[in-house]
Amino acid sequence: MAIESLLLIAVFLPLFIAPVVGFFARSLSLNVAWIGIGTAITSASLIGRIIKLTKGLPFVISYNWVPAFDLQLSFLVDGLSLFFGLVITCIGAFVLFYARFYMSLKDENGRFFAYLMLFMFAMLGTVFSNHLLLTFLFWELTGVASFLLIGFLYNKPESQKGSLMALIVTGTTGLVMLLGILLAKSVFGTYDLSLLIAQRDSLVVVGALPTAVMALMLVGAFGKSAQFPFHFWLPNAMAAPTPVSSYLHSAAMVKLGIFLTARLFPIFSHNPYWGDIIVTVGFITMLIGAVYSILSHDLKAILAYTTVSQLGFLMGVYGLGHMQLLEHDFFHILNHVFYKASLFMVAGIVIHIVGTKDIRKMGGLFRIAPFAGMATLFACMAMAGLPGTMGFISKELMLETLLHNAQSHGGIAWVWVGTIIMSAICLFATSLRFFKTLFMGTVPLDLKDSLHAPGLWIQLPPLVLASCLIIFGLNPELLGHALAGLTVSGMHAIKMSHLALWHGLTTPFLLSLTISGLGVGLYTLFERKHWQMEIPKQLRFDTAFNNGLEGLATLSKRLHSWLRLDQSQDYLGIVISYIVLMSSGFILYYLPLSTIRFDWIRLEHIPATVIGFVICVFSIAVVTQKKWTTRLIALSVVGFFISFYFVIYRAPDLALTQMLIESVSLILMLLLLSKIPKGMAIKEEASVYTGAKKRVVLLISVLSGFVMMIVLWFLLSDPPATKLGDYFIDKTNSLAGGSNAVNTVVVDFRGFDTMGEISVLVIATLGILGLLMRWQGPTEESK
Amino acid sequence: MTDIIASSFIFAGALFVFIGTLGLLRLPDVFCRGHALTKAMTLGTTFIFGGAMFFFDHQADAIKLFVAMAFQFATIPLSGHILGLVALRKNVPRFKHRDTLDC
Amino acid sequence: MIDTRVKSPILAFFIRYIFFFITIFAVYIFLKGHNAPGGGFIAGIIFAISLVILNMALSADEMKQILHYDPLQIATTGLFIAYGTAIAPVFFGYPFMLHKMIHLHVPLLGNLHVGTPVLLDFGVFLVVVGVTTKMTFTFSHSS
Amino acid sequence: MTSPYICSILLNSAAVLLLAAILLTMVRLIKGPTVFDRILSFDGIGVSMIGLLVITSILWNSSQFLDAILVYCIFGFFGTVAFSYYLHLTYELEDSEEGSIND
Repeated sequence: MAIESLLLIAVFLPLFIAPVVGFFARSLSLNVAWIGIGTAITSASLIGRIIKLTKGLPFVISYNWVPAFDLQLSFLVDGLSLFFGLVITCIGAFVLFYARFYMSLKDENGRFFAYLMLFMFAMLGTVFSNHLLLTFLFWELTGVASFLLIGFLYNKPESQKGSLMALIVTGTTGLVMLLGILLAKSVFGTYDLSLLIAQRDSLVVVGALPTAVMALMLVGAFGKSAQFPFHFWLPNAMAAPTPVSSYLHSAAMVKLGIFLTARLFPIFSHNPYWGDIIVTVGFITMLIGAVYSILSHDLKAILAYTTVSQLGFLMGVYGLGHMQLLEHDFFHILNHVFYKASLFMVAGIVIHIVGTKDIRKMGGLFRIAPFAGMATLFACMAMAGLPGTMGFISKELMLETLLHNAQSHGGIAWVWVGTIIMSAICLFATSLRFFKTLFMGTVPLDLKDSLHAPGLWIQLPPLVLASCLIIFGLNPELLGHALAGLTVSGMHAIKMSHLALWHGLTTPFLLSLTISGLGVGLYTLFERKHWQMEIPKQLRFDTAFNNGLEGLATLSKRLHSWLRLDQSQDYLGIVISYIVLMSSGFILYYLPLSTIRFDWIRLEHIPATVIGFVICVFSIAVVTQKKWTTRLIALSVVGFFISFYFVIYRAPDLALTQMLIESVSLILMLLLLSKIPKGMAIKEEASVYTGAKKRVVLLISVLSGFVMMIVLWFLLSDPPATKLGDYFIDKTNSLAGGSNAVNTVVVDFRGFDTMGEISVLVIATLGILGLLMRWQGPTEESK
Repeated sequence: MTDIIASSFIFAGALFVFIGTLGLLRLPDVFCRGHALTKAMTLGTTFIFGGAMFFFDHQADAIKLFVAMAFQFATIPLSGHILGLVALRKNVPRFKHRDTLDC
Repeated sequence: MIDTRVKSPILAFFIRYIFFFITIFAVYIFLKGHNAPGGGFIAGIIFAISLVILNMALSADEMKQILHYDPLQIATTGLFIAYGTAIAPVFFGYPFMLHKMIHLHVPLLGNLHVGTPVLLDFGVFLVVVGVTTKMTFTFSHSS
Repeated sequence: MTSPYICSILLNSAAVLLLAAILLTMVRLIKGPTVFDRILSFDGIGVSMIGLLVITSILWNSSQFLDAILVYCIFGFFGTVAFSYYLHLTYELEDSEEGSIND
């Protein structure tokens, strides 16, 4: 089959399966996961087939979606997207398998697996999309899917707060990215990524505007990958069920930022600020994540902070941009994916066994869950970077580049070497702590009886993932060959350097030895303190974020009480006075009063002025009368005369409509008034307006009338040259086949608006009925 | 010639409506005013519509006017009746001629 | 449901003829809408007014018996018709909301120029009738 | 005296009469002690407006406004009936009018 259909099936399959999963949830309940696993595996195999077909050459597929905004549904198939596609689908299969045994029967599984499918579709879409706007679309779709998944247990308050925070942060950074995309369109002239990558040498990337584009896009990436200023949403997203954490918040969604930086690398790598921004943000995040992971005690929070620090590390990979590092960037990413996904899965198992999330209350679980223990051992070794695992190789490579970079540039580069060493130490200590307290030592007394062994199947996925770490760690060449096929033009050199476990007694190796020694020291130091430390209050960004939200609410309440507006009419006063000020300001500033001419007044205007005078008399009556019925009568008389106006100006349609609207609103008002209980009616009449407020309202109304008069004078003194109506009148017969322009406009020319209006009409009625149903209350009580 | 008769009809109709309004002003209570106004208006509109029918040569317009006349002829008394009925049921204060009966 | 009718035999007698007359007038306005002042919206309101006047003279259940659909259903069918006429041309390959005029020669009435805009107008007509009557009835019946 | 000249005199004078009728009804509308007087005057204004409309459409010799005339009739009748229906639902004597009846 052609590559196009293969790719389209691979990407859109999860979207079609999502409703199917939802539909079968009632009958199959948990087994619906197998459908999910099936789709994940088919997508993965399709992507594998595409890899074989394209043999590493980039391939673009595009269909016209909205030619007006030159928005194409276009997909780019190259090494980077294929690699990420594989990661998403394979890890997806593992997570779904794990979720099959993790979720209980009473959960709403249909909804859960449907959201997971939706998420997989969104991820595949983002990864393969070639059109920047399309990337943004899928980017936000992942944000929505993560919101739905984090907030899956919607009755728990912390999952509500967590999902809201995740949505707001990723959403706003996504919007900033959209700004960047639009700016990119105006600066580079196209949305098409493959085009941009192809012309990367000729593109002028240095200068204010391109740097602005780069910075805005990077903010989007930082937001999604929980980098420094936006890192606080990831630990709060841990309120999601564990399969979600292991899939979204370790392997897939948070990697989007890394993917975007990798995608933009060939375009912006010549920009001088590219390296500085990414490296600073990345390494600061790495340090913060590592330090926080030591200080926090919730099982999943520890893992979340280690993810944050590892993401910082990966950002650094693309920030430094050394050929040597970039060659094996996929290796670094895979390393993190494997060990973090398995650690999260193990955490899920442990929380199921033990019941609490606090790491200090756990211990000695190896006997109960041996396989999970093995998986944690391998994963922690990789996290710590012990030799024999992928983690070791990736740390070695980074250390080498940093040392080489530091010798050549000096100064700031030494700071980065320092940060990476410190974060490596903290990571080492956390992984040691994670494995030791969880699986070694004695089972705490209060847990002794309540322990129950987890099933065998649930421990399988973490074990498989963790063992990959060791297999590829011992002989990286295996992975090297597989990844060689996925070269990305502009980033990977053609000849891949040799990946080896053992590089001899180089300085990085000595460094990693000292790191592990210091790590053990740090662990014992904290052990003696019985882990009492907490993350310092002021450093907690998420509490600051939440206080910010509540602060907004209290601010608006205080503003409301300061303005002392209790009745809704007072707001009307503010709105109208604003309009009056704005229009009078505009007139005084722009339109010289001299242009007003009065030569357009002619004899036949007399009847209109008479009617106008009568209308004024009755409108004053409407305002001054006390009883409602008299006001209503005066109002309908005003309606009468206004429709007579339309007759004078030869507009029969308008006269008809005005008169009928008058009658319908009259009957509705009357019926509504008959509903108001007697007591309320009298109180209402008395409190119309008294004293100072009356004068203010009078002033505002007089002013607005005066300003409107002036506006009309300007309009009448030089009427606009061409009128819209002429177009419709002379076109109505030829195009719409009816000679009544008013009706053809309503039904044919602007039929779309009519459809909108009638749906609004029905929706408004439903709203009103809703209010009415609830409103029955007072009439009954007051009777 | 027919134009003159027609416009005189319309003038008569307008006159009747005017007299009805005078009644509305002068008469003491709701029922007398309703009584005067309804009768005068029915007659007035019939005359106006009758007169107007001669001016429109196109047959459809004349029929429309006739229909309007018939509608008005039926509904004005009806609305007067309903108003009087509701006023009666709500026993709105009525005019009692003082000097002949009691004081 | 409290009986809110105005109990007067004259009204009861006349109300049917008035309702009948206004309905014919509404249909007339609706049909001539395309070429002369009129149209679905105006006809809808006129018909709604006739229903409201009828409602004043008849009690709730008599009204239900006359108008045996819930007014909101009328509104939604109107919506459905309007959306249907808008989407139908897409199935025939024409652009969205393209109106088709049919010129047929009916022996009795001479040649008729009927078109899909009338259907859209009819949708609007039903929506307006449904919405207005629904609100007026909920007000008057629920007291 | 050519006939069209007489016609326009008659028609214009009828229009003036109707306008006077409207102004007089307005006096009752503003002064009217009870609400029912105001409804009556509303009906009166409605009818005279219809008369005016007929005369204007004759003077302009355009048949466009005949539907408007019919709709005016409907609104006149409907308004009165709606008001009386409303009063039928809610009117209580104690919030009756301030003016004495025999003014």
